[in-house]
Amino acid sequence: MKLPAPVSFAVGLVPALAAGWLLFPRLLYRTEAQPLAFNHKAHAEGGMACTDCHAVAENGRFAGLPSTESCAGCHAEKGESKTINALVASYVEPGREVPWLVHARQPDNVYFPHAPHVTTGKLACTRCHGPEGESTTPRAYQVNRLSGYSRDLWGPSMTRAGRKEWQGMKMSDCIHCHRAGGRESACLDCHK
Amino acid sequence: MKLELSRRDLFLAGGGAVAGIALSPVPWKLLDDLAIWTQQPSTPTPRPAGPLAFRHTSCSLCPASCGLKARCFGAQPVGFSAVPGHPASDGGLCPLGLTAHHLAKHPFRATLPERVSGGKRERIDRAAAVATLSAALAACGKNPKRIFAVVDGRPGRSLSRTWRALATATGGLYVTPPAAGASRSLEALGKRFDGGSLALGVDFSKARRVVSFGTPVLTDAGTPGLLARLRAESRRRPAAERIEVIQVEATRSRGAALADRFVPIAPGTEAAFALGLAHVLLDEKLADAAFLAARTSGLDEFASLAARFAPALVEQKTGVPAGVVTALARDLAASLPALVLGGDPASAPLSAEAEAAIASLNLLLGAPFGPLPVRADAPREADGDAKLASATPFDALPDGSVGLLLLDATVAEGLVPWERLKRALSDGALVVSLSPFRAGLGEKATLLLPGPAPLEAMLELEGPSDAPLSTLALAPALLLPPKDLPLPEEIVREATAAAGLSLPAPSSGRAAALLASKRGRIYDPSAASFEPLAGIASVDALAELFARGACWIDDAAPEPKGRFALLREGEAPRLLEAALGAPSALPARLTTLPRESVSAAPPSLLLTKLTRETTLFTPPAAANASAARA
Amino acid sequence: MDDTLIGRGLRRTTLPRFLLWLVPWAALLALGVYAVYLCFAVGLNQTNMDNRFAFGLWIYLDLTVIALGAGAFFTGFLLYILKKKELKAVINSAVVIGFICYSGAVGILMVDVGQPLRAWFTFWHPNVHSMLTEVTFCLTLYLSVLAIEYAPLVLKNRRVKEVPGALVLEHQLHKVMVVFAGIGTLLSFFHQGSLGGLYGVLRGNPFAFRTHIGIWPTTFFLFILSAAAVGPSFVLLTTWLVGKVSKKRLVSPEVFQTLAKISGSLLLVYVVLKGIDSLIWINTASAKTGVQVSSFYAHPPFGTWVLFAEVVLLGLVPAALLLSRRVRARTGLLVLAATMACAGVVLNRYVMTIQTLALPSLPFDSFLSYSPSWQETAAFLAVLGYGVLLYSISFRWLNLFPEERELATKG
Amino acid sequence: MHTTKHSSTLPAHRYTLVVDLDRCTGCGACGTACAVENNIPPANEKATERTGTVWMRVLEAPASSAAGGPTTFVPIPCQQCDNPPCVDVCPQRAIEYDPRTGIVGQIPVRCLGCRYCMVACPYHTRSFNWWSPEWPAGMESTLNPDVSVRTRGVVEKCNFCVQRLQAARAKASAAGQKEIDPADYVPACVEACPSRALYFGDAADEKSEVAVLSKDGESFRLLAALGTGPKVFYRSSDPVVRERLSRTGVTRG
Repeated sequence: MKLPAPVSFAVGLVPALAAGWLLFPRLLYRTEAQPLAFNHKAHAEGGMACTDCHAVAENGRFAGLPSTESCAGCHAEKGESKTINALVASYVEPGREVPWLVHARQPDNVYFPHAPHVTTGKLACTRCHGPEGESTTPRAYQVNRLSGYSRDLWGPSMTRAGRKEWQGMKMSDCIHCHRAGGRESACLDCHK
Repeated sequence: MKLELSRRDLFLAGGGAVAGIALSPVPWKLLDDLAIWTQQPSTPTPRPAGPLAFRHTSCSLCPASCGLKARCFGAQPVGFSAVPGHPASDGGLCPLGLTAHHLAKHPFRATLPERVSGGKRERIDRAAAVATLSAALAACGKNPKRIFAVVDGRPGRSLSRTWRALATATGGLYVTPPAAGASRSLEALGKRFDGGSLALGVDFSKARRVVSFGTPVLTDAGTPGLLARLRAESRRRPAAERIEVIQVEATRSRGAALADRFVPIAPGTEAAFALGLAHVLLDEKLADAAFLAARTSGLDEFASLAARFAPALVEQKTGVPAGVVTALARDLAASLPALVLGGDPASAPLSAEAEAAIASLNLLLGAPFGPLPVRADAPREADGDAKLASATPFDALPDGSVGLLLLDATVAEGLVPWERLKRALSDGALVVSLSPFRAGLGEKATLLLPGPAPLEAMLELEGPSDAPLSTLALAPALLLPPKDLPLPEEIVREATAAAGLSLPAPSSGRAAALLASKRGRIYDPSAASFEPLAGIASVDALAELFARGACWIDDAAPEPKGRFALLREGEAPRLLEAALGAPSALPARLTTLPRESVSAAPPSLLLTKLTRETTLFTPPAAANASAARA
Repeated sequence: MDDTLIGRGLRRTTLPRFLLWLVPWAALLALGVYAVYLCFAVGLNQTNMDNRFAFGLWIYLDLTVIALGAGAFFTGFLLYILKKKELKAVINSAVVIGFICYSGAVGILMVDVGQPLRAWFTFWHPNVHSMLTEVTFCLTLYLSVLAIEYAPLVLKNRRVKEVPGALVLEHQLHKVMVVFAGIGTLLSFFHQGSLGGLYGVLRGNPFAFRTHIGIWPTTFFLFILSAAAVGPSFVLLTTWLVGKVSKKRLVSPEVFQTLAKISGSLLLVYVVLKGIDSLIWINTASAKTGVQVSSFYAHPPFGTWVLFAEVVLLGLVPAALLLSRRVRARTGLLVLAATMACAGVVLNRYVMTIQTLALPSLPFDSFLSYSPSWQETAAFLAVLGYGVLLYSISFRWLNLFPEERELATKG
Repeated sequence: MHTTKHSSTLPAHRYTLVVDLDRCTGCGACGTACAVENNIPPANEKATERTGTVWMRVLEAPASSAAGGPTTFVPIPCQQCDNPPCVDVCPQRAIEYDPRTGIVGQIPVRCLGCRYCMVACPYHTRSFNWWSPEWPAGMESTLNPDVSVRTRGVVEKCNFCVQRLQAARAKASAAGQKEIDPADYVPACVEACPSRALYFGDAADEKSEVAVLSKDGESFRLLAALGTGPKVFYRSSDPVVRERLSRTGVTRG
């Protein structure tokens, strides 16, 4: 019996589609675990603002993630929870910094100043970072095996279709927002 | 029923696969990722080691002791800028200082004691270092041909007291190298003061003519860039206020190339040239008569010496046309205040006679107290009851006599040449260096006890001895030394004890001594302001200021009473003989990095940018080769 | 196998002798491949180029081979568009030579850039103002056109023909060849021109900078014209050389006549325009930048003799020779004239690349010298080795000269 | 802040460097500070003055008169031309002229290393990375985190320490100001020069030191005749120096 042409075609098409849509993302990204099960929501419900830990300094530099020292300001001793015990035992007591895997970390040649966006532009943190502050456990960190950068730069969807504004931090996303606001920029505004 | 698979089916399936892949994210996502992948740095990706902060300290690489403003991320300095208004440097920095933070990571850095035996270099532990040193210390003093000598590149520090005590305990010598820059000329002049030795400094801002016999005044001496800056600023002023630099030198050095006038001269005939200028000044009655009458003695004797150096003879000796000699002398007399500086111990040393002639010339021009002000040394700890050896000049180190040589970390090879040191050593001598680098004298040592690298320890830094006013900084450390670094001072102390000798406890009374003097003002770099020292409440407050990078500067010293001798006792015949002698060989023309020769540390590897990637400077290898030839 | 690959009625040397002939060229290619490997693995520090002499032998080579390879597009243009039927005798050979020249140039260009993996960014983020963008686009596209023009030759091979569909494809390709010839001509005009524009737009270099006509400097047009002029000469030269080496009559003498006439007339036009351009340049360069043109020629070895050699000795003279019927009648003289014409363009490309870079620019600069490293030279020679290999193989197994069989049976 | 304002309301800045040749002693501090600030690697063993990566090159111009006379040292960074010959030649837009600052930016990650811009620049202020950048072990910790390190095979040049401008803008933003404090934006070379031969500022501000200095009779520009419009000015009190250095180099004698 001869196979009808569409069937032969489909024999190639279907596995290729499956590989491309299902297997490829798994191959492209590697998942890494965060060092501590940090609970953003608990901190936020405790009345803390994002900037209490992630502040823009007077010199305009964004402090990024808080140092172990600032964590120790509240969590100097063990006892409250398993996570805090781990924090104290592994980082506070030996005086080490927590090796967080930063979802939003940009490539080395990118210069992103928070001050113009947050202080001058009055953008809410969630505008670019999404509802990170509501998370109870840190999202798994996914790293692109080819580029070595966080998956968040591309966004969760492989096609980037229908993504929310805060999903994706590619240069085109920056440019899109800047253009939409009529804000001119030069390469060296955001590259170093 | 049998399934027949034809080539057509394969083609179709292949086509389907291609279509499937094309319709999946694979090609497009890969294209994007590959684009990013091609931009991947195969290079270090510098990340801040903490929040940005600025910290102040002083540079210890050369005697200029410039103020440093360090840009630090966390504990890591990533760059320096100069401190405008700083009493020691007033906003200048040289390439060496700008890269001082690299030195702790220099490829020549040593962090463990090393011993050279049988031509082989090996790392040893602390105990072995102590044992080696104590055996050598114990052997000292027994044989007069195998004495102990310690060379201290920065005398007057608290640590210097330890070295002096060690020299006393072993019956050895405490040796101090010559200071860089114009110090020799100033010493020669100071010795002629009848009230005893007088310390003088150089104040370029008070001079209109600077005659330099090879001192690199524009490039490499004193505060970086100071004279160049003063000269350029004076060019915008009326002609009568302009500063001119006249370089008298055998080769067209960098300083000569930058000078307003370059007078090429036969090498070794500087004394004749200086006496020729003196001749014209006296012959034409151009010398500063008031100064001569009030402040000098022995004019007649000197005049009869100078009378022999008519410009025609000077032309014959030095190769400088008589007209140039006359014109220069007239110009100097017409543009007072003027000052004359001799050679530089590090790059172009002059004979004692040439320095003597230059001292006399300065007197004829009335340079002292104006461009050559009196200065006092920074307050030091009093010796008190401690029996401490006094300093032996490096030149006076006897040949073939040293069995144990200790080279402090501050000793620069440019001022203490290894060839000269070798002459002083007896056979089988142990040469101990405290340099943190396996380079320069540290490389020559047979026992290397590496200490903290620059910026890794607090240092007492006095400004250069030819500065118009003395300065002092207790410069705080910016970096932490390696965790297991055995401190060389401790090793020496242990070895001394093991050899059965005793040393006074280490002292750190410099701040107290300074405070007690009540002299001068202190500059706080973070506030950019001066405060009188008398206003500081306590030693702790002073120490805290120093820990923030402060720098003390002395008050101007009052003009002393007394006279300078135009010639010292019995000096005339020697001077005459030297000035009439034959010229010496032409020195090699090198342009080393500024201050490279007076720095105890090797230059940062980054300075290969200047030595290899520009033609401005002689590469170190070539400089070493030609220094060896000379 | 070998016998069945050789075209019917064509006589070729024995396989061992053929392989022996290939050996030195393959060795040259292998050495070049090693040099290229060094440049990729160790970096471009393997070359003697530097920050001041940032272009060197390779760019010069690219400019030269692309000018000489112009025979491909121009013969195609003459044959398919202007219907010069006699040129059918050399079109196949011209296409192969064009393909060799262009692929060699693109290959060397990929070695010459510091980050070849990013070279495709030019397509993604093109700067439309850059002559190099124009070069890159046209060169890549034209290389594809050449590959398409090459394809029918392969498809017509005796054995390939047996593959089902090959002949059909060949026939289809043949039908659209006129379209490709047109596209090829257009693309070639642009990239030959933009290669000239490469230097003509250098506003910072009064020696290279030229008056613009529209958006293009005059060198844009001069490069097109000079390439079109020497293309036929180079086809003539290679055809003659292949005939000599293979000891065969490949084309009838009329073909040489036609090529020479076309080359000579275009060369004459080129020389006249080049002369006019030089006069304009001499009069405007100094007016604009205060530089007397004579000072460009005051830095030996680049004296005014260069200009003389370029315009008269290797321009006007070969043009006159090629246009003279009596010269054309004698093959020796004809070949000499074609060689001179090619040499003139080779010199022009040399001057544009090397003299432009060697002349001092800042007031305290001195005249710069540069000599290529062995790696650069080896990569250069590899293009020659590759060219001879590909041409030899094509000559042996493909039918490069349609008249050859006829001439062989006749004579 | 520029990035948050419409372009039409932006005042144009013209960052300008003035070099006082009377003051330069050729000490190399500017180039050293530049290399430290911009993470330029130490010279490769085989590097020469023609293959090195140097953003701020100091050249020794011949003596100002035939009789010798003082040597002039000429520090030459990228001249930041207003009519740059390099921008248009780049095939993939790795060079950009920022009309708001006048800075000619080179983006190394976009660069394919064709070196056409180096050929186009008459000032020879660009460097190609002929070697991979290498630091001795441990020395990477001294690198400046505000500047990314370039890889082998790309072209780089001075950009007036634009990272310092970025930092100054961020600082102004954090303080709620629209304009930067001029004291916050000083390139490393200017900050380092011990004889204060370098002046830097915004020449769009008529009262600024650079605006005044660059306009007086002692200032000139290199190769001004080419019409590139550099924003690096040189000045000398010596008319001979001015005349000699404003010539085009191809002119002999």
